[in-house]
Amino acid sequence: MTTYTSIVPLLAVLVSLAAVPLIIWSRKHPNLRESWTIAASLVKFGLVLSLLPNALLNKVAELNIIEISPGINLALRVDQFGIFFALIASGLWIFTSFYSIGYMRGENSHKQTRYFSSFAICLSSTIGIAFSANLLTFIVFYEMLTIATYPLVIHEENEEAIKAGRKYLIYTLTAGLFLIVATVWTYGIAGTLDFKAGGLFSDGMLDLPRATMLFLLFLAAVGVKAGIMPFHSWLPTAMAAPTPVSALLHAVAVVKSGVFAVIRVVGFVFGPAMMAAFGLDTILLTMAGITIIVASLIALRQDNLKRRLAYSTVGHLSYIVLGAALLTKSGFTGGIMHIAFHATMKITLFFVAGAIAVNLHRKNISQLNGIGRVMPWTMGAFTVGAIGLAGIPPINGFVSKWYLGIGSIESGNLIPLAILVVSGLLNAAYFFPIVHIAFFRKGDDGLKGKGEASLFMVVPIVICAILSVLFGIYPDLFFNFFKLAGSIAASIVA
Amino acid sequence: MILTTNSPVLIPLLFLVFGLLIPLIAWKRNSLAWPTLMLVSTAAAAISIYNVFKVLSTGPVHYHLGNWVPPIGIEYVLDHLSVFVMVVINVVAFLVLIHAREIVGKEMPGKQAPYFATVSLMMAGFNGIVVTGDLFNLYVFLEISSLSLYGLIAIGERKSPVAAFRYLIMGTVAASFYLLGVGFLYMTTGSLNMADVKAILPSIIGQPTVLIALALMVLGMGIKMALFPLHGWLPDAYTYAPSTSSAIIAPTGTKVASYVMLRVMFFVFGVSYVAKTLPLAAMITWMAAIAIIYGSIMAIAQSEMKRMLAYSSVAQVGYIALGIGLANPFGLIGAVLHVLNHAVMKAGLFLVSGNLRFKLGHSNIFKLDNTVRKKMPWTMAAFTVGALSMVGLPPMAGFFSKWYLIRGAYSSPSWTGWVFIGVIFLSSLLNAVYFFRIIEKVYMKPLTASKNGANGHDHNDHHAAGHVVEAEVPRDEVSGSMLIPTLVLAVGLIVLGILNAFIVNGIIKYIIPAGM
Amino acid sequence: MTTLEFILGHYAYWLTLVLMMIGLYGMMMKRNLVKKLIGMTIFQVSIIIFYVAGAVKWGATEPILDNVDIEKVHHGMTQAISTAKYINPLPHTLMLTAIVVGVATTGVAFALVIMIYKRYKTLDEAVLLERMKKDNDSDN
Amino acid sequence: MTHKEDNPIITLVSRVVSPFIMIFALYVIFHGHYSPGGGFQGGTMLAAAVLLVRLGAGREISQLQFKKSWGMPLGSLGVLIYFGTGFVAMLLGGNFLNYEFLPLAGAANAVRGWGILFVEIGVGTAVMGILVAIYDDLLEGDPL
Repeated sequence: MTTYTSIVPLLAVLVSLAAVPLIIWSRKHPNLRESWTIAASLVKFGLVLSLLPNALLNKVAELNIIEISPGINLALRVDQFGIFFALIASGLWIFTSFYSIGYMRGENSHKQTRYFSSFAICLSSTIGIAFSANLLTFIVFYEMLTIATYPLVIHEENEEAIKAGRKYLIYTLTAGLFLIVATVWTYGIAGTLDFKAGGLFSDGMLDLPRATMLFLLFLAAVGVKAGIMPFHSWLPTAMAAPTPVSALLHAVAVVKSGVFAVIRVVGFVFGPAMMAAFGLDTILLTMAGITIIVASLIALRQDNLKRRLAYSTVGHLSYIVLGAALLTKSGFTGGIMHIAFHATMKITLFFVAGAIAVNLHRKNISQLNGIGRVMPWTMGAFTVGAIGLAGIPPINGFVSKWYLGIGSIESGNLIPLAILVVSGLLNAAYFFPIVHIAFFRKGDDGLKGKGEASLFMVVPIVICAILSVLFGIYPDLFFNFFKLAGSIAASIVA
Repeated sequence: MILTTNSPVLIPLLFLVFGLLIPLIAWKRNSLAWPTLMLVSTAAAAISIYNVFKVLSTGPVHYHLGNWVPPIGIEYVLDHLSVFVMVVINVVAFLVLIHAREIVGKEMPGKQAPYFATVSLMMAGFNGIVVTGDLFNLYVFLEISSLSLYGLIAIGERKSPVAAFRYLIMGTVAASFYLLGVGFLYMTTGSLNMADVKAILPSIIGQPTVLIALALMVLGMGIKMALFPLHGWLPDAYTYAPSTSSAIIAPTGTKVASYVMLRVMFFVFGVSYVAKTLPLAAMITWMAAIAIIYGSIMAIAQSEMKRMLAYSSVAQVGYIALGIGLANPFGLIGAVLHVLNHAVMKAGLFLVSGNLRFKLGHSNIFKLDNTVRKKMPWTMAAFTVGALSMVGLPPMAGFFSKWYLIRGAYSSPSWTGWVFIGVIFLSSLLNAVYFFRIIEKVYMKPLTASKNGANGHDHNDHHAAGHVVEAEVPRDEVSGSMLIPTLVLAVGLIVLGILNAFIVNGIIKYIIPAGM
Repeated sequence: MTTLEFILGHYAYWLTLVLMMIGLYGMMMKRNLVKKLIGMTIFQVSIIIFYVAGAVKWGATEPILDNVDIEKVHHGMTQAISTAKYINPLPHTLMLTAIVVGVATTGVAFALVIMIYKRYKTLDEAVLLERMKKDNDSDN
Repeated sequence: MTHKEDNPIITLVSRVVSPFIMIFALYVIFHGHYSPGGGFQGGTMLAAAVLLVRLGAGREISQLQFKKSWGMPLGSLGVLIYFGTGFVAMLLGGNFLNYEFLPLAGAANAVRGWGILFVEIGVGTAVMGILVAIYDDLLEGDPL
């Protein structure tokens, strides 16, 4: 592994931040305003992509921005895991931007300027999280993400949204404080905060009670955004937000930052060796397993489409956590790949839910009879996502699940494998009925004369669905996700 | 040359002299008072910045008044701590005073000359306290500043004289305790010079007189800095004072008192005596912990923004006291950095409340709604930045105070450190409650109006309701002279946050006394 | 030194302490604002007396060199001057300042009291609080 | 102040005594730099002289002796004399209040003596002005 200094990571973080003043400045001209968003998203993706070749060669771009506390730098470091996450976030932002424009205009929503600015800040923070070189930098961007997401959650400004916003803040601010305390403690013990594949603690630094307490602190800190039970309950409530926000929250930025953080903590702070030595993997495994099963069961009972998707998200996030908790190479590979693949699938589903809401003003599953005939492309994409989340080939969800299964076998513990199988069935149980009623039941009169939603929305939906299929057939397509994930896993476990 | 050699003495002198000249200059024309004071304040800010560089390049500067050599003569000392506090109070006061012209003209027309003269005297007192190296001289400046403070508070609302009277009683008791402490110290050491006393003390440290002196001085300063449970005077005083008074007293007054406490404890009596021989430092940390929680809870219960900020000050002073009481390097860095950060935050927030009062005629939280944001978008943006900083979110300045304080608490040897971490934790959440309460009100449409939309399932209905609420409200922002200081302070919070390591490495590191 | 000697030897300080307590009592317990002020002044004065009592030196005089000592200064024998002859002037000058501060404080305090009286027509704390509360009610 | 008739004895005595108090006060001030006395004490006595007439002759008539509006400016002036002395020393190269640097002829000790005298005069003026001003301001609050 070689390192080199590059300013590109910083530019990648700042580009959407720089778009914020422009967005606010051109608030009177929606077309201009939206073109800033699009431009920023494209530039950002380009910048991240330009870092990819070097990352694949295991060359790490580094940049110390400023010393932010004596001995600790605000530093960016583009390792393979970082670029992996940044690629997904910035790539899907492009789709989300297009989709948002369609959605917000379709809804004739208020305060779009605030919406798009917060959105841009969110993405800056997410890329910052991806590229953070140490825990303090990570905290800075993590908290920025918390605050930038708040205006999005409360966007509707009705009672439900405000309550959701409060709940969101209580959960995430508390988590942020846990993270600060855990970081101080880590610094006190290890004397460094730099992420290091395989763990930053040396042997003999930790003992059982301290390791357990510290891990629980970290878990409470990152578990909130990762939606691990019992820290998950803000997530379904945050469904009060507009659908693109839900897509962003659930598929791209926020929760993925959470699971990203979990893997950072497991693989880069504690390291598999420490995790195993103090039995921390068991804690994580238990929580992830319970979350997967319970969330799937709750999802079965939801009639509101977005809420069902939300609980599905909670479950699938724990797939990733589970992968990390297995502490094996395949486990990590599967978990990390699932970050990407779940994102493409879930964003498809949320976009579909949004398209239905904007186009037909329907939010409940019981109202969806026959809509497959009205919106064939949309519901076709939904079907692809649903199949993928259930883990059926050739959609990409199968690939990540396959590796999670192998990881489970590698670890010699078959309970996770059983959980995966059961959860796959439950996924099928809560998604397939939707597909069924959409295509095979007769629609009511309200559907007459309705067609697909605007192209701004349909095109991103279809592209996301196609991506899910393509990644399922050939995971290394375009971005070498498979290779990256394998390489990251190898660096952690080695 | 004259300016450079005499720079330690210039700031308090300029303020003092112009405090007396302003009534003469503005005898016939009230409007002359503000420009005169601005002139002095600009000079003071510039000199204080110059002093920082002077101390950083040549080390502490000792200035002998009248060329009398200490310990006989009075000595003014510029060291890292004193220049730091001086820069904080002078620059913040400079910004608040820019803001003051219009609002003072509106709140007390015709009284500008006495008002600004009193402000000048108060600043003279504060600067004198910070720069002097003589214990009794400090008392004199303390009283100069206090007397001006009483006046500045009493000129406010109808109830303000009562608040000022209470403060006067408390403040006089505080100063008297301090004086008594100095008396005991003088009788045992025979000296009033801080450095001299510090040199003499180790030989007589066991005497009960020394203990009494320390206790009395700390008690006096505890009252002055409004450390729980001695904070009783503060909420009323800040609430009923005129907007400018609150905005200038809140960031400077309690900070200077904290400075004195820090100075007396660590630089006169010494770290080992205060923190190891006696349980004094530990006691202060516990009082601070209670102050933090109590202040935050009381702040939530307030409906008036200024009163809320006042209780929040009680909590924030607790942070400073906590850092002092921890008596370890990180705690001290946290405390000193928080002196700066809190000064900037509180000045900014009080300016916001001043702007609200200027335009709306009130700053009652329950009467705020989203028209305020449309009228005054920049003011509310500044408020939001200040609030985020108070809650302690990175990269705002407030986060880093907490960061160092938590590190300080972590490095404290006993289990109590974890209690203090818990206290900081809890108070951050409480801060979030009382600040986001306002942000919610200001940035969202009133809930009652949107209820129709939330309950009715029909989507179009919802939007109809939404549009009715969003009637056009004309922009009614305060003028540039009030807005710019507010925004500078808000932006300052972000800059200070990002540059905190620069500040810590550049100056605060040198403050940490020997033996810590 | 026996306890009795200690107590008797410091009688000035005990009296100061008593005075201080009287002052504190006045400040805390009296309902009338002016009486509170009187208490405050007594408190301040007790500290002044404390300083002055500490500076007492029997058989000494004001610290201005007498002719004998001036001769010594002229001959460069400053070390030979006996300090026992002269009182330490410092506590007195300090207290002069403290007195001035006290006067100023009292002046400000009376100004405040007058303002309060003009606005609320009372100096009795209980009545004052009641009237202030009434103010609050009329505000809302 | 329930009845307002003038009492000739009080008026006369206060008027007669006042100048003598002033003379003595000036003596105290001007002696302050080399014997017990000084600005504070002298200033207080000057103020006492004025206040005696204020009390004896009532506030209207006593304006003839010392106008109400003089108090504050006189106070400011006194302090400015004090600081002016210090500043002059400072401008001429010494530390603040280092009288040796005052632009006066004579030996260093003598110049120091003069410097202290200026300061005492300043202090005396200030104390007198402020004390009278405090009295007048408080009287203004009298509902009479």
